[in-house]
Amino acid sequence: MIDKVMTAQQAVKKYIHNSDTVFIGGFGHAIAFAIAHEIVRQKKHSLHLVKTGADIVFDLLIAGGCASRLSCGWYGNPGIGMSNIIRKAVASGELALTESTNFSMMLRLHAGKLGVPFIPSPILADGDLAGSVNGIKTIKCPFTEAQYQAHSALNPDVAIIHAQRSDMNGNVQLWGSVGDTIEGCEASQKIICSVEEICESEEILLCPHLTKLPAHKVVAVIKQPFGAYPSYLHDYYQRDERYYAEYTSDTKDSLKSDEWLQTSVFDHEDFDSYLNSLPGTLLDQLAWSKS
Amino acid sequence: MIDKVMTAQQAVKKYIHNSDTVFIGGFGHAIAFAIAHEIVRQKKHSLHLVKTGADIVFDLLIAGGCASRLSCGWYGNPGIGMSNIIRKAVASGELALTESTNFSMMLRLHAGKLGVPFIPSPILADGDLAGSVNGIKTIKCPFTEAQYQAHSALNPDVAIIHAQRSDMNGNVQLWGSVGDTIEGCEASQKIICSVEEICESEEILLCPHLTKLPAHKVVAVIKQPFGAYPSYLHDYYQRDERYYAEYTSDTKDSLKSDEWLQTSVFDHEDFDSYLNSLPGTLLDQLAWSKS
Amino acid sequence: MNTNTASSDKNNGLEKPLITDEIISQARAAFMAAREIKDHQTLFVGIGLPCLVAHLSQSILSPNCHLVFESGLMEVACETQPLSTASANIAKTAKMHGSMLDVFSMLQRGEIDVGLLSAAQIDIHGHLNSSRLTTKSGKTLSLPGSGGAHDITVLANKVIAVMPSDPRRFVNNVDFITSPNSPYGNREGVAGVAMPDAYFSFDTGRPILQKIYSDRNADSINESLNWDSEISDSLEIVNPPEGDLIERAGIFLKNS
Amino acid sequence: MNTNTASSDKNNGLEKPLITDEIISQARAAFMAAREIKDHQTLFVGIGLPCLVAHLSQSILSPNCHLVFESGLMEVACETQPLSTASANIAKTAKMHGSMLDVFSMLQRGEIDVGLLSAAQIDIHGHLNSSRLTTKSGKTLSLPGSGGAHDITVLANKVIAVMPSDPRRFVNNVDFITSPNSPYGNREGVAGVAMPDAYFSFDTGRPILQKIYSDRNADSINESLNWDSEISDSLEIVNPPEGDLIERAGIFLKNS
Repeated sequence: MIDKVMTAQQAVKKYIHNSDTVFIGGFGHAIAFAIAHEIVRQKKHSLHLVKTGADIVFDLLIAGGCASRLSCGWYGNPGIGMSNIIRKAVASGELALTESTNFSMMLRLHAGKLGVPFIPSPILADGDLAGSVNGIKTIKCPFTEAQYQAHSALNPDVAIIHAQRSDMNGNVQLWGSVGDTIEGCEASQKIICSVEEICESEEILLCPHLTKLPAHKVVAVIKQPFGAYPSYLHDYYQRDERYYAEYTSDTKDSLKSDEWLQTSVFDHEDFDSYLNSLPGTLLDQLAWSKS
Repeated sequence: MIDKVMTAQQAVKKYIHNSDTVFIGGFGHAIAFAIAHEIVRQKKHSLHLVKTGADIVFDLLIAGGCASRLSCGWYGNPGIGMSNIIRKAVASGELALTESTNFSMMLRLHAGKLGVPFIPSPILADGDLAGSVNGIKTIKCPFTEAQYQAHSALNPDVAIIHAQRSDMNGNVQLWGSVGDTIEGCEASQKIICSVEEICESEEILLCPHLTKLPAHKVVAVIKQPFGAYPSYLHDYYQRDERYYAEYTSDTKDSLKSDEWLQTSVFDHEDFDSYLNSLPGTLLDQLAWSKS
Repeated sequence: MNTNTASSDKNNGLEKPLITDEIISQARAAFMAAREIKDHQTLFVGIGLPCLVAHLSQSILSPNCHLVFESGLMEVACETQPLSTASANIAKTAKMHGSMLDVFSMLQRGEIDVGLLSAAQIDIHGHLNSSRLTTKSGKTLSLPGSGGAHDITVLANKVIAVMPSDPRRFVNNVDFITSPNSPYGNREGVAGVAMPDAYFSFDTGRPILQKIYSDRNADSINESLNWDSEISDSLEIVNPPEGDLIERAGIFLKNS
Repeated sequence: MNTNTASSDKNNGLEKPLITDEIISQARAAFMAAREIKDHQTLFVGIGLPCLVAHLSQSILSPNCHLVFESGLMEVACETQPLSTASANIAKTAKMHGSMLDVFSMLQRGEIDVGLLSAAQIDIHGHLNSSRLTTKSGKTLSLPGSGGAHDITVLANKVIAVMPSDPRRFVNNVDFITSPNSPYGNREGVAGVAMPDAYFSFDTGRPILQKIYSDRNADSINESLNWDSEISDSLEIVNPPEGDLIERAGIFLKNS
């Protein structure tokens, strides 16, 4: 069995190339922050980021100058507000944004997962998004003659995700709220995964229903406790609510954003160093509670 | 919370109607034998059975005169041989059989699950099945102009399945090999489910990742230990290999089939009575072993 | 500031919230929407005010309704306000952790009875805008975008919008049609919009002031908004929520 | 009957099987097919002889190959013969319990390097039949049908068929084309067929006797079958499996 365990530094260097189309795993939950930090640290650029709902990990990548395109159904700080960084990058022309809907993005990734060229759906036939979205064409159902929109397949070059655990071969176990994560990974050519724990394959065999990614596409397994911080990981740690609440003001202008990038990414050689820079008991306070 | 617990007799009487299209859950594993027995016992007729690979539970229903149509990708006794009963029912004209492929049936159920009219795929473009399968039409991809086959949605009236457990509201937990079961249930208008155990909703909340069916479509929950016998149920009991091995000779002609139906179904008022008629220690011997 | 210290022993253990005007306003809008839900219905719940609608439905008015969130969480008990559709507080009370594809598929199959949405604007055609606003000076203000709103509007059997009491949100034509009131097949589309004073239905395809709280005046509500609406001949007078219901809303909004 | 009591301490604890001609024959066909697999490849495995191919690949020749079964079982250790694609013996050794849709999607995405199939007939075009046979008297004998065979043939990057040594199975035209050798896109289709004596490739679109066991004669094999095939100019001579490998096959086939 192949040992795919490596550091985030090695994985990003080896498997993420400038101009790649990248799917970012995690939806509200289990967001791949640690790997995203490393992408910023290595100053990857010209990435095309794809997602249903894009949360603040996208701001991080865009503030870091890593992306030239974003295709998504939503972007912002969930429940809190707009993304200043994305708004500004679009206004300045640095970022080409294609706004769609969450379900259309999901269908396009799902078509990618299924290996079919498109999936028909009645959405995006009308309204002001209909004309501006990429990858949609009107077709007729061959059975009923009714009109549908063909949502074309998206197959990202690489998916980055964070999960609870994996064996060294990349049998990745993820649970809790999954959102679009599994579809995005299955649609992608290869998967880079960080996990809280690397376990023996024997442990995987005790609960194979928790294994969610086909190991043959997982190219790198990274051991990174708290790799989804500041988002949460089911059964492991809670979200850092303060981080999200303060985030909008932390990034309200370029000066603040640059400072935020410096202190959270560039000042650190890796994610562990960043975690160590957090206030002493913070991570302990985030311990998962069942209730 | 609604209590959907009832007997198989009540569920079949109330929710399965003659001429319904019925999806039978279980693929090699967790086959809904108990509910199928009840359908035979109540002499439902003219059902259209749909499935990817149809195993011997289909023979039971067809020997019982319940089905007038079968659409599937395969039929027989897995690893052992042909279905004498289906072969004869087709030859006599009692059963209209549409042979397809497992993946086409899967795609048609999946289109039903997604709520889309069809899914395009390159399969069934060529070969002798291509002309004879229902629900397939050639289309052009609007993006590449390449030809695909549109596999039209199947939405059965009702799905019958067996699972490990559920709460009384129909939050059904199923694990082990799932095959086409989830897709078939999601595509169906309603779901009748038998389970080994009915548990408290609090127990469901401890492992919501095991819940596989949306409760709002589950119309009946039946407590039926060994409800998948003679097939197996992961973590509960092994397959009765002897039953499968002897099955082909047990049904080699109409006389034998009738006798088999009589002693396994009609002689019993319910599935428990049938289970009680099995050799004394058989069910104990089938206890699940981890290795 | 109107404060209300109504108490109830039903909320043992939870600290009693200070009841602000904002809480009352949200509770009134949510209650007006929740009255449109029938028991046993399956609801697709957006973030924000729709969550309070879901909470009031589930805990008081329609105890057997099924709640679905776009993250894939199903059979959720919505006891505290979630900040996102995947928040831990609702993940912990969900009886099924499905995927985003699963829940949007339910929607597309026609199994969602009611989609609960908010928006930046709603217009007299029932179109919703959550993409961008044009200011009086002609500047464009970007918003987070559709998310699932477009999809819910097109695919739910019926949509109920719930909005704060802000005249700028009720317009004749939205600045951008994120979620067109063009329902799929014979689905109903945007059936109505609840706000803190009243409920407008779109039964005729245009907004009609259909229900109003007993402490409000129909003409003044209708005129206060920025759109062309009519008052129904059969206007229904609704008693506003109070006591336990307001307190419940306060606890819900506070413990988020 | 040829019996062989070769022993090996690698199979501690498992009862040593009686090695029959049938076991040797299956082992020879499977070994010939397994030699076509490269390490690290992902294999979609049919029931019957393909399982023995997978077992020999995984346990000896290509230890890092990934095994996928149509039931949705992935990353399987195929240690004993499964009777169905969902059997408990492989469910227990699978590191992932996915769904049928998941694995056929992998196939359709082009991630299955090799599909391993058996069939009732194969013809000189590489078409496979698992649907029905026409007897000499013109009667039709129904077989269980495609299952996933059609899909695997069209969608796998490459298909290797593995068949018993029965001349009636090697024909110029199959009685029914269940699985047409019409691969999707630029996939390879049916690359070859392994049987207990030899391996025929379809590199030119027609069967060419490419590899033969050292204890067999090319001309007589070629003539013994019921189809028009040729003998390669660069015929490869392969040493037949023996000892541990045969015993392993015997244990695999017995402990099912």
